[in-house]
Formats: sequence, C-alpha cells, structure tokens
Amino acid sequence: MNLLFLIGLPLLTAVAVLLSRNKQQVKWIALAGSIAQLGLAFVLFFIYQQERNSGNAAQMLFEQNYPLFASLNINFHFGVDGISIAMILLTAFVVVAGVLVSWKIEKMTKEFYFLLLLLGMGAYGFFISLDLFILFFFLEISVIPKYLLIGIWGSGKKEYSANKLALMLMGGSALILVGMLGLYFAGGRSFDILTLSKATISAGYQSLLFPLLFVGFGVFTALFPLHTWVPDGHSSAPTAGSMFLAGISMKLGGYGCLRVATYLLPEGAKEFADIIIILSAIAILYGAFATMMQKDLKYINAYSSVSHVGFSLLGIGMLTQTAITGALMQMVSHGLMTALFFAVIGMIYDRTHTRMVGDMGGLMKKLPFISTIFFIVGLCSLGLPGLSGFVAEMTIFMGSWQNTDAFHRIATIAAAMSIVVTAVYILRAIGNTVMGPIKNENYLTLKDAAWNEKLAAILLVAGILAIGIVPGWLNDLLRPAAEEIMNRIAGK
Amino acid sequence: MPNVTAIALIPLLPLAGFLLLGLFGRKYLKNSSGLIGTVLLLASTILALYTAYEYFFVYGNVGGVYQKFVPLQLTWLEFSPGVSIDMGLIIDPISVMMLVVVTFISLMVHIYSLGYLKGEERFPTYFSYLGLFTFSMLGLVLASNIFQIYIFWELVGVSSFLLIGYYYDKPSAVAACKKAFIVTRFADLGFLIGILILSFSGGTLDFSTLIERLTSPESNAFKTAAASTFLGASALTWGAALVFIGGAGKSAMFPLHIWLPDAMEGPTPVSALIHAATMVVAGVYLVARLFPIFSITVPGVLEIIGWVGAISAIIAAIIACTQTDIKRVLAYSTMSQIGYMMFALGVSNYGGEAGLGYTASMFHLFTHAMFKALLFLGAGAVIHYVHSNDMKDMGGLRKLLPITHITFLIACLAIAGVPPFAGFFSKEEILLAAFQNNMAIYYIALITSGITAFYMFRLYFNIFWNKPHHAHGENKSEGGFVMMLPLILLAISAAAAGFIPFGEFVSSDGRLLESHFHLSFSIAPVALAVVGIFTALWLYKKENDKPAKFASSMGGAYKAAYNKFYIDEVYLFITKKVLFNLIGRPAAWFDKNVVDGLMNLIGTITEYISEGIKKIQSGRVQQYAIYFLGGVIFLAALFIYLLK
Amino acid sequence: MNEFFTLMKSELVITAIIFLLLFIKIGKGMKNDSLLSLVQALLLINFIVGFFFNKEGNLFGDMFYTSSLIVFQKNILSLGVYLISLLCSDWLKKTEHLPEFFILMLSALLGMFLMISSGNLLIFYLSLELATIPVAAMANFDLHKKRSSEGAMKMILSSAFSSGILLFGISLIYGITGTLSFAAIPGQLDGSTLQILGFVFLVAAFAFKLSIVPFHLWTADVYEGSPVAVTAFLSVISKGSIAFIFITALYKVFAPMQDVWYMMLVIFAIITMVIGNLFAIRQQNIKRFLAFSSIAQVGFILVGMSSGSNIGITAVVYFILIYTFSNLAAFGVAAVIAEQTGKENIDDYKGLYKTNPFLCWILALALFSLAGIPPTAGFFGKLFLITAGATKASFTFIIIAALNMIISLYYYLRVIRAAFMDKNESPIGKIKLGIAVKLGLIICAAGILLVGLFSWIYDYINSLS
Amino acid sequence: MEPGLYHILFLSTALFFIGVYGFLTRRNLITMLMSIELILNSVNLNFIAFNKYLWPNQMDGLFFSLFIIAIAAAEAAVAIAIIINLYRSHNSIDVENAEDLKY
Repeated sequence: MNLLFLIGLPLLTAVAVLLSRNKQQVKWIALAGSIAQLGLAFVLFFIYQQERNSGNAAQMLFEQNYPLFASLNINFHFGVDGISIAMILLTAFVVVAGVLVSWKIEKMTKEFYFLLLLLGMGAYGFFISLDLFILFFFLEISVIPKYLLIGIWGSGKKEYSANKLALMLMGGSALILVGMLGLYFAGGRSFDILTLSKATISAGYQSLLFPLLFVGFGVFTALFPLHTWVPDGHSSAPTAGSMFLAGISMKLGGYGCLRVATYLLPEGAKEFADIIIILSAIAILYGAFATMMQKDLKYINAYSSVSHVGFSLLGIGMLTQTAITGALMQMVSHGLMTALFFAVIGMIYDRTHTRMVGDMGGLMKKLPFISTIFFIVGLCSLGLPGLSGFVAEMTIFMGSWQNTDAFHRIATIAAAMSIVVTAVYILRAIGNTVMGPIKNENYLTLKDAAWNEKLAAILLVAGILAIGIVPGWLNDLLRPAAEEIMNRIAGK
Repeated sequence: MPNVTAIALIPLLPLAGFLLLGLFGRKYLKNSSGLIGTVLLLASTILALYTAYEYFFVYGNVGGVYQKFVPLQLTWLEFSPGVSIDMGLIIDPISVMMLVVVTFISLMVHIYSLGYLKGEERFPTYFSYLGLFTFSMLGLVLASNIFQIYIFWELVGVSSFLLIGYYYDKPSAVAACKKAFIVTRFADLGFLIGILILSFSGGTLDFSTLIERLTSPESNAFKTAAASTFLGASALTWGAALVFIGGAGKSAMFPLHIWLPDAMEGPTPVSALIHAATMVVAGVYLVARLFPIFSITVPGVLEIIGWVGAISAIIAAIIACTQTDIKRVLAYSTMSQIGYMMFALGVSNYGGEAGLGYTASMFHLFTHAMFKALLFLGAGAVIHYVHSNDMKDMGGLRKLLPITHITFLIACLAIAGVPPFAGFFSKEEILLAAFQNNMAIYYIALITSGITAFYMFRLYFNIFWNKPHHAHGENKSEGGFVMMLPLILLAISAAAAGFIPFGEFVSSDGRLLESHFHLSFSIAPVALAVVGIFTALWLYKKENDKPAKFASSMGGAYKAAYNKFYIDEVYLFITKKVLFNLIGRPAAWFDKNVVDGLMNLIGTITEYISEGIKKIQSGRVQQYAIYFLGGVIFLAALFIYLLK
Repeated sequence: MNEFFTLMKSELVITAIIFLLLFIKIGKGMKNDSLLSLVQALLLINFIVGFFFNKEGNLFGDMFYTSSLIVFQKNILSLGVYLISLLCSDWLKKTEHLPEFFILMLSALLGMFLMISSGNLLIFYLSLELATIPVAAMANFDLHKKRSSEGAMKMILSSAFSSGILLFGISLIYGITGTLSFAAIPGQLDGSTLQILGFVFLVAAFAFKLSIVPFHLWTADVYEGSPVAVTAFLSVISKGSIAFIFITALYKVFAPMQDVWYMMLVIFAIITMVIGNLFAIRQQNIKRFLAFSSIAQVGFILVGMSSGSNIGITAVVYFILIYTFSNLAAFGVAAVIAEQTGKENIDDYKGLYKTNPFLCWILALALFSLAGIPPTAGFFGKLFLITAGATKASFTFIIIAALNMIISLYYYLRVIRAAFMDKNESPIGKIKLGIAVKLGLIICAAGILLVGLFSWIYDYINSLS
Repeated sequence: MEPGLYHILFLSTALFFIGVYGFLTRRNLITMLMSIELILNSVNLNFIAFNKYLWPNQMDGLFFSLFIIAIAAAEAAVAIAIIINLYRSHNSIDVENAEDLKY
C-alpha cells in the first residue's frame, strides 16, 4: 500500500480543520480524520502481516523512493518494518485518544486541533522514512506544534517549560544534525538508511559519530541527565499535549537511538554500550525514587516516564536480540500507558481542579469509571501481568540476563529493583487519590467520565490489554526487525 | 487421560464470573451477582472434584507412580528459542489436591459471603474480585511454567490487594492493602531474579524440563549451574534461595510476615479464603513444586527453609497469645501453621521414606485449609454478631451462637492437634518428619504445638465463655442458613479430613508412602496440647484478673510479644527514614536543583555574557572604526605571521 | 550591439525606470498612490523580464560579465525590491519625496547589478559606491527623526572609511599584479605578504558591507535609525548582492589563496554567529533585533561559503533566496505595525495574536524559517549551508554552527512567545492591511512554505553554479 | 635626486595613516570627512606611483585615481547633505552628540 497516505491523511485533516467554520465542525473533522488514520494503521498492519506470511522476507516493505534533492542525493525514501508498524499503530491510538480527550477545549480550538494533527503527522512521517534527511525533517517538524501547544494551552509556568523543551530538543537535533552529516560524508554522500547500513565506516569514526547521534536522540527520549525537559514540559502541557509528548514524541527518540545510532553505527554502539547501560540504570532507579517524592500527579507520571523510558534505553544498551525486542515493546507499552495516565490525570483535573495528591481522596465513590482506569494504568505502570508493562519489562530482563558478566547482571538487578519502588509510588498515588475517605465535600457532586473520555480511555486500555494478554503478535512483529539489527551488530 | 476442557474450565469459570460482574455487575446484576458468582464456582468445584477423582482413581496412577501430566501448553511469549512463557495446565498430585482445596474453600466463602455482605453497596464488585482471585489462584496452582506461576503469583497479589482494600474509604484498610502489596512485591523481586537465574542455567522456563535438567547430575546445564558460583554459593543455590524468598513473602514467613496481620482489615470471608486457606500457602506450594531442585542444592536451601519455618512458627505462636483482636490472633496462628508446613518441607528429602516431610506438609496444608477457614468464618459470624473484633466486647456467646460455638470448638480441637480431629494426624506426621531429621526443629515444633493449643483455647474461652454477654438490645439470629451451611460443611471436613490416607496420594516422588503411627510418639504432643488447653481453661473460663497478673509477671517479654517484637517499627524505620529521606528526597532535590539547575545555568550564563559584551556597541562611529582597524590588523597578523 | 541589450537587459530596464521617474518628478508629478502602483507594476515587469532572453557573455573587454547564475541572482534581488515596494507601501504612500526614494533605491539596485556582474576591480569599486551612497541617503529619509539622520551619518562615514580601506587594498593588489581584471589577477597571485595585506584590506570592505563581526558595528544603529523600508533593503538586498560578489571574489579572483580564506571564513563565521546571537538575545527594538539576527544569519552564510565548491555556491544562493522571503516577511509585519501604531518594541507585540492572528502566523512562519525549523524553507536553507560547510569535515566548526541554532531559536521564540502567549491588557489594535501589503505577505509566506518543498529550485541553482 | 617609488609609497602610507588617525580622533564630522579625503588621496598617490614605476605601459592606475576623485566628490556631497540634516536635528556637528543609537 502507498505509505504516503500516512502523511497525506493527517495533512488533509489538518487543512480541513483549518478551513472548517465552527468549533463543532473542527472537532468532528479532527475525530473523523484521526479515526481514519487509526483505520489506515490497522489496514497497514494487516497487509504487512499478509506480506510477511506470504513469505516476503525483505527488510522493508512497501518501499517508495522519489528523488527530492537529486544533486545532494536526498530522496523521499519510505518503507516499513515491524518496528515502524508497531510505532505507527501506537501513534494512531494516541492521536485518536488525544483528539477525544481535548473535546472540551474552548480556547482557539481550530489552531489546537491543527497543531495536534500536525504533531501526529510528524510522527507518522518519522516512523516511515528511510532517509535520514527526511527523518530529521519530520523529527524537527514537531518543534513548532509542541512549543505552541504547551505555550498557549498549557498551565503553570508554561512559557518557561515550552522554552526549555524547545531549546533542549533543539540541542538534541543539533547533535543529530552533525552526526547525520558525518554519516552522510562517511557513507559516500548518502542519507539512505539502507545504503548506510551496508556502508563500511571505520570503527574510530563510528565511535566519534555514535555519541552525537545517540545523545541527540537521547535528549528526545529523556536520557539521563538530559531529561529535565520532561517533568516541566509534561506537567505544563495541556492533557493532549502531554499525551503526545510522552506517548509519541519520546518514542521518536528511542526509535532514533535504535534505528539510526545503534543500527548504523554498531561498532560505536558496542563501545558505548556500557555507558548507556549505566546511564539508563541510573535513570530507572533515580527516576523512580524522584517520583516517590512528587506531589503533583503530572510530575509523578513525568518522572515515572523517565524511569520507564530508562528501561527501553537499557534494553538497547544490552545489545541482545531479546533485550532490544523488549526495549521496543517497552516503547509501545509505555506510549499507550503514559498517554492513558495523562488522559486520566486530565480527567481528574478537569473535575477536581487540582493535581495535588494530598488534596484528593475517595474519588472511587463518585468517579468509579475514571478511578478504575486509574487503577488499571497504575497497575500497568508497576508491571502487573496481563497488562503491557509486564511483558515489556520481563522481556528486557530476560534479554539482559543473557549477558553473563557481572556488570550486566548487576545492572539488570538494579533495574529490577525499580519494580518495588514503582509499586511504592504508584500505590501511594492511588491510595491517596482514588481510595481513602473523601476530603472535600465538593467532590460529592462530581460527574463521572463523559462519552468522549470513556471512548479514549477504553481505546488505550484495549491497546494495553492487547499487548498484555496476547503479547505474541507484538513479539512476532518486532523480533525479526530486532534480529536484523542484531545481525548488523554481530557483523553478520 | 486428563480431560483438558474440564480442567481448563476450572479456572476459566471464575474468570468469566469476574468479567461478567466486573463489567456489568454494577449496573445490571446488582442483586443477582452473588448468586452468579456462587453458581459458577459451584460448577468449577464439581469439575475439580471430578478431575481429582479421575486423576487419583482412574488414570493418574501408572505402575504405582502418580504421573505428571501437562495436557495443555500454549506458547504465550517466546523470549528466545527454547525459552518461552507457556500457558499450560499441569496435573500432578499436589496440583489436583490444591484444586480441590481452592475451589472448595472458595465455594464455601462465596456462599458465606452471600449472607455476610448482604445489603452491601458494592456487592457485585466484591464477588467479581472473589472471582478474579479464585481464577488467579487456580492458574497459579495449574501453572506448568515457572514464569506462568510468577504471572498468576502477581495476579493473586493484586486481587488480594483489591480485597483487603475492599473498604477503600477506611484509611487503615488502604494502608493495609498497600503494605501487603509492597511487602510481597519486595519478596517477588527475589522470586523474579531467582527465575532469571534458574531459567538461564536451565535454558528453559518449563517446570518439567527445568527440574529434569537441573537435577540430573550429568546434564551440562546442572554442571554449569553448579560450577558458576557467586559469593561461595552456586548459581543453583542462589536461584533456589531467591525463589524461596518469593515464597516466604507470600506465605508470610518471618521476617516478611508483617503484612499478614494488617491484611485482616479486609472482609472476614476474604481473610478466610486468601489469608488462611489458599493464597498464603502459595509459598509452600511453590517450594513443593520445585522440591527436587531444592532438595539437591548445596549448601542446603532446605535447611534455611526449615529454620525460617520453625522460627516463624514459634514467634507467631507467642505473639498470638497476646493479641486481643480475634482476627489478628487467627492471622498469627495461620502464620505459625504455615511455619509448620515450611519446616516440614525443610526437614524432608526427595523420594521414598525420607520424603515424609513433603507428604506431611501437603497433608497439613490440606487440613489446615479446612479448619482455619472454619475458624475465620466462625470468627466472622461472631464479629457479624457483636460488630467488633476485640475480645473484650465478647464472651458468653455460646448460648447465642450455638452452631458457631460447636463448629468453632471443633476447629480449635483440630488445630490444637487433639485426636481424632484432622490437625492431629497432619501435625503428627510433621513432627515425625522433624524428629527423624532435625531434633532442634522438632523441639521447637513440640513447644509450638503446646502454645498453639493454649492461644486457640484462650480465644475460644474468651469468645464463648468468660464474662456473660451483655446483649445490647437487639436479639438477632446468627446469620441464617447461608452462613451456617459453610460452617457445618467445613466442620465435618475438619473433623474427618484426618482419616484420608494422604500418603497414598501425595508424596515427593509420586510413589505410595504409607504412614504408620507409633502411639508412643504421639503422646508428647497430645499431652502438651492438653496442658495448653487446661491452662487456657484455668485462665479464661471465668472472668478474673489472673490473665492480667500473669501478663504483668511476664513483664517485658509480654510487652514485646504484645507489640509483635517491634518488627513493624523496624520496617517503618527502613522505609520512612532510609528510603524516603535518605534516597528519595535527595534524588528529588538533586533533580530539581542540580540537573535542572545546570540547564538553567547555561541560559543564565549566556544572558550574562550578552549583557557583558554590550559595551562593544558603544554608538560611536570612531570606536566602530577602531574595531574595524583592529579586525584588519588581526587578520593581517594572523595570516602573515601565524600561517606562514 | 544586439548583445549589449540582451546581456545588460536588467541594468537597462532599471535605468529606464529611473529615468521615467526622473521625468515624472521634473514634470507635474503624480499622486503617491498612483505613482506607487505604477512603480510596483514596473518592478514586477522588471522581475518578469529577468527570466527572458538570458545569455552568457561579457562586454567592454571583460569589464562586464554575466551568466545564468548571475541573472538568477539579479532576479532574486529585483524580487526583493518588488516585495519591499509592496510591503512598505503604507510608509511609502506617506513620504513626500516618493520619486526620489525610488530613484535612490533603484540606482542602488543598479549598482548592485553592475557589482554582481563586474569583471574588473574598477567597475567593482564604482558599482559598490553606487550601491552604497544612495542607501546612505535613503537611510536619512525620515528627515525629521533624529535617529534617522544619526543612522545615516554613521552609515556614510563608516562606509566611506571602509571604501578608503578597500581602495588601499585594491591599490596594493594593483601594485603587485599590475592588472585590475578578475580574470587576470589569479594568475599573478603567489601568496606573498603584500598580497595577503591587500587581500585582507579588500576582504575587510566586504566584511564591512556584509556586517561580519568585528566590522558589523554600524549595522544595528543604521537599521534602527532608518525607516523600515530602508532597513529591509539593507538587510536583504544589499547583503545578498555583497554575498554574491563575495563568492565570486573568493572562488574566482582569490582562488589561489583558498587555504588562507578558508581559515578566515571559519573564524569569521564562528565569531559572527556567536556575537550576533549574543547581541540579538537582549534586543528590545524589533528592527535592531532583526539587525543582529541577520548578522547571525550572515555567519551561517559564511559557513556555507567556506566549503569552496559548487555545493557552497548553490547553498548560499539558495539560502539567500529563502532568506529574502523570510526576512522580508518579518520586516513586512514590523513595517505595518510600526507604520500604523508607531510601536517597534517586542514587548508591544504582547497579545498580538488576539487582535491580528494573520500577522502573527506570518511572523511566526518568518521567524521559524529564520530559525531553520521545518516545514519552513529556512530549515532546508540552513541545513544545506551546514552540509556545504561540512564538506571540509571539521567537526568542531559544524558543532559550533549547529549549537548556535539553539541560541537563535531562543530569541526567535522570544518574539513568538510575546505575540502568541503573553497576556497584555492593551494589545496592539486591529491593523488594516492594504491589498499590496497583504499580497506581499502572502507571497512571502508562500515562498517560505514552498521553496523548501519544491526541491527542483535547489537543483536548478545547482545546475547553474 | 629624483624621487623613486619608495619615497612616494612612504608618503602615501604616511598620508593614509594620518587620515586614519584624524578619522579616529576628530570630533567634528566635517574634519572626519576631510581625513577620509586624506585616505583617498593617499590611495590616489599609490595608484599613480604604481602605474608610473611598475606598470607604465597601461593606464589603469591613472584612470582609477580619476574615478576615485569623482566618487569622493559624490560621497562628500551626500555626506555633507546628511551632516547638514544632522545639524538641523541635533544643532551640532559634533560626533559625540549623535550617540543615541547604541547597545
């Protein structure tokens, strides 16, 4: 199928939103468009499965290649493998949910949805592009929407957060840019990932470029200690904004770390793997402990994101096929989970007008639905079997354990310890908000979720369960791609 | 051959109940929910009994050996070739036995709850939780794969969390369920790492293969595992020990037992189901499941298990003597009894006569489930009647609650180990096993059984005799048929279960193991039990000040026991002071000020510089010209002198 | 003879327009509005004519030389002038000396045309002065504003000074090589000390006009002092033209000295970017702000130039095309606001979005394009400049360039933040946009959005260079 | 003796630097303008000298100097105009009074 639909459809929707007359129209168009995207993603998924089952073993399917800047050998080169498919599905889910939860946005609705859809488009484009230049283009394209979404519709010290986010991400992109150019000239004037993956780049040069690219993408996915945009950015953003940021944008980084840095520069990856492991292990524990101390629900989730994303980086650093598969699973799982988490927080905030854990209590009585969702997402975050988090984390642990030396073992155990700390802060959050006696009489008049919120929540929960209960499909989707990457690392 | 559908249905029916009631109960099935849950469970109980019959009397026993069947095994998640989580059903003596226990007790609790929680606001939720728990427990029992057992292990944990926190608006309940979850979670960390080690050295997650590979001395899996050592212990030992930590956590073994007493915040039937009969024995079951591996580890993990069990048994018994909340007394007695089971495994060996402890442990698990559930349900009836958990609000209830009184008495006799009640036989075997292997543990066990008798009857007398009950006005009956039926059924089984020739069915290696009695041996424990009972009688039959005197004569010891030996406080110190203040707070501070500060610092510095250099732009043409010339000269100098 | 007309057609057209205006002036004159629209039409024609009957060749014994690339560059410039005439029409209508203004501007443009296609130091010098002196006069066009005259004074004095230096350099080069023609000089160069001295003097003049640090100090003052139209002209048109001829000078005339000027360009690029950015951070006046931002942009242009190969030329020309659109869009917005409210401070823009969303989006597009963020064309422009710079593969240089993008983003965001996010109880009122202004802004926006995606433009330029 | 190239170059260079010095130090705008004229004249000297002594067979230098003189006149004209306008607004032609635009 033609992958350009994935870019065209969101673009069309966005334009349609711009042209539409009143708020109602805007919302419905956006919803219809995003649902169409979801459908498209599923179609893609099934066609992809068919192709694979029919024995098409090509690394990338549905490749398309149009020259863009011929003289610089820059091409619109698209194609998907399992990883891209998984990420596209994730994006589609989050986009629909995001559109749904922002149903109540009154301020500049049109612009809001326009930017939201633009953000989604960037993600789609990023995940399907096989040309570093295009990849970078789509990575950067999301800067404007992010900045404006946080700055205009955000809350708290939004300008500060928006600035910080934009600048830190820009810093990341700057490093990526340099690394990219390094690859371009080292790989014989080509940005094409598949070409570069065949190119032979000297180990020394690789270990020069790898840090640039990995750290660059790492900024996007909250690599310790460059994660500080995460808490502020997420907590200041509007609900949908946080969902997109944590659910999609952070995954761009992880994807880049794997697909660009690790895949194209295996020697560099080998050389820096230990540092990656150390950093991510720190991020996992440190993020978890920092979360214990947070009082604002959004900060809790933001810091826990730092911790959770650390798992996917750990998986990458472990450089075993299972671990990398786990890392990718963790990206998908965390994307759905954190999006849901932010959605729920948003719902609670809209009703109680506070995000402070201390001020709430006993929401279960009046908001059974929202509270149940809160329970589910909390349990997912602490890795309960049957929910996506468990599958991903266990895969990472199993994969990490395949490295037999003490260093990797200790790192794994350290990471595993976080499951206890996670339990502590999640239960703390749940216990003080959903459970316990009602502290505030006004809460007795609260209304439970509206249809759009219910729909959004159910959608994401469905995703979480689909991975948590029958993880096989995701595993089969990601494993071959991970294998490909491992082969390159193993030098096969 | 095992009937797959029948077996698969046993856990699936409760699951169906959970989904049904969880999704629609609140709206549509408000009143019928209890009935639905019970009926579904009745069905799976019948299936379980059918399976048990089939297994034990039809196909299970081939050539005098009870076989291990895995009739169903679906790959759920494949990590790497050969290493995958499979969802399977395992059928062997202990799993079948557990099936019966779990379904039967759960059914009793369902029926009982119909009456106990009548008119509750969240009736459907309650029954859906029960369904979830039963499902996960059965899944745990049937797990054919070490990771599968971990999965259901966690699910059991969370459903117990939900049920303990059922009265979610009671702060104490919330605290209790959090504590229970976190403590067990901490233990599960050990379990998880244990799994990682074992599965890595075994190269598989499947129980049968794993055991086979790790126990046959000539397999290279065993060789490598035994060879690769860490801190002086082989990988195998580490794996087994860590797995045991998981088991200890769930089974509330010292020092991970602190969650169990608090867990009594849940509704009493729940305590009966989860914290007496089924979930808390999961640890024992786990050890039994991996018994072959445990039995060959050097240095013996079994010894650790034995001692942990013994210590838990006696400490719990001592604490139980001092508690006044009847449910807490029962909780500690549970802990103590599980201690029995544990050390029974600890003193056992694999195969043949030496495997007596194993059989005894399973036997005690079985009988204990019956009478402990009975005790809890009885206590429930009492609490339901007097609306209090505390002994001082009770007394003289034997007239008002006749049925409860009788059944409770039977249960007490059973747990005290008075023949011919169930407890006697199982405890007898355990003591015998201990006697054969480890005298120290044997004596501890002996003393414990005496104390057990004492505190159980202290409880009994305090509830039913002692001071006359001051009936506060209302004169209602003791809960009606639905609550009495389970009591009676359980009483019967508690009385009769002992006569099952358990050794014929359950033994470490599946072979027959006939248990023979020496009257001479059983004199000591019974005598001690009687002594205990009479002390209790003397102290608590009538209301008097002897107990107080007695307590004060004990002085510090009593106080220590009353405060559960201050173990909670230790934990509190570790979590609050160390984790929160020494790690959490600094981490948060560091992130807020240092890491974030660095980023902001960069910005500030930039602005500072730009402020500093603004003087260049002085606004004077001539100054500009000077810079101009300076530039020219600089370039000229650079290129003429430096680059030549 | 025929060749004379085809090769010099743009110059001739401009001259014709200039004379036409002169006659109108001498004659009874015209109303500003009609005159303005007339001139706009003429400039449009000039721009369109630029695309036809182009030939490569030279006249007057190599003194005048043109190629399709040069024609393309001229087209960019005339497009820029056309856009300025559209965007600043509010201000232009009000000036009482409209014809003179256009005469000056066009003669400056003529000077640039000649400069771009000059093949000889003499012509170069003459056209340079022709391109400079009128602008100084234009800078003073707000006759009654103190700042305007001050700016003009600073400009004329410093440019006179710089041309003095330039001439000294030329005289040295003449002394050594004995020729003034671009074609002949390279053969004579051997990198002797005196040559380098002359070269440095010459480059200093270029640097002054391009406002490369430390020769940039006049820029901000002049920009702030002079009317927006003039500022726009300075920052886009004259910068562009100088950049074009600078490339020719370096790549053709001083080719033998490449290792020298590569080094120099690297130094220039770094300090220019850094200083320009650092100053831009704390500016309040939008014109001054744009002045420093354009200095920083020049730094990026130098990065591209340093490659010393075709890819460099292409990147620079391409970037200047995009830069024309982006910067003029920004200036256009600033111009209408300044003209209708007299407000030129960034803080005055607070809450602008409430009242003028259209202007805000244009502004945002322009600034994001300047900051080099997709989907705007600026992204491609900057990226290709850096790519060109990376051909020499000196990582530190590229990293510094890339990191400077962060600082620049920071201050561009300041403006956007003021316009979109900051609260303001008394924001700038609704602004009426004339047809011309609207047209100009839309053209700019279209350019910003499309030039990047229409990749054939880049390839076309590449084929020329 | 008859002056050689170097004498003239010396003279012109001296003239150049005198001009520069004057430009940098004088406060009066007119004087600054005059010092620029000095610079230009030194350049003229250069051209003529080079032309006479080094490249006598072509006239480039001479023409160049002629053009310089012409341009200088034009430049001066505009400059004076601007200065006059400045005087109108500032009531002074002292460079130090025209420093509003800075930082």
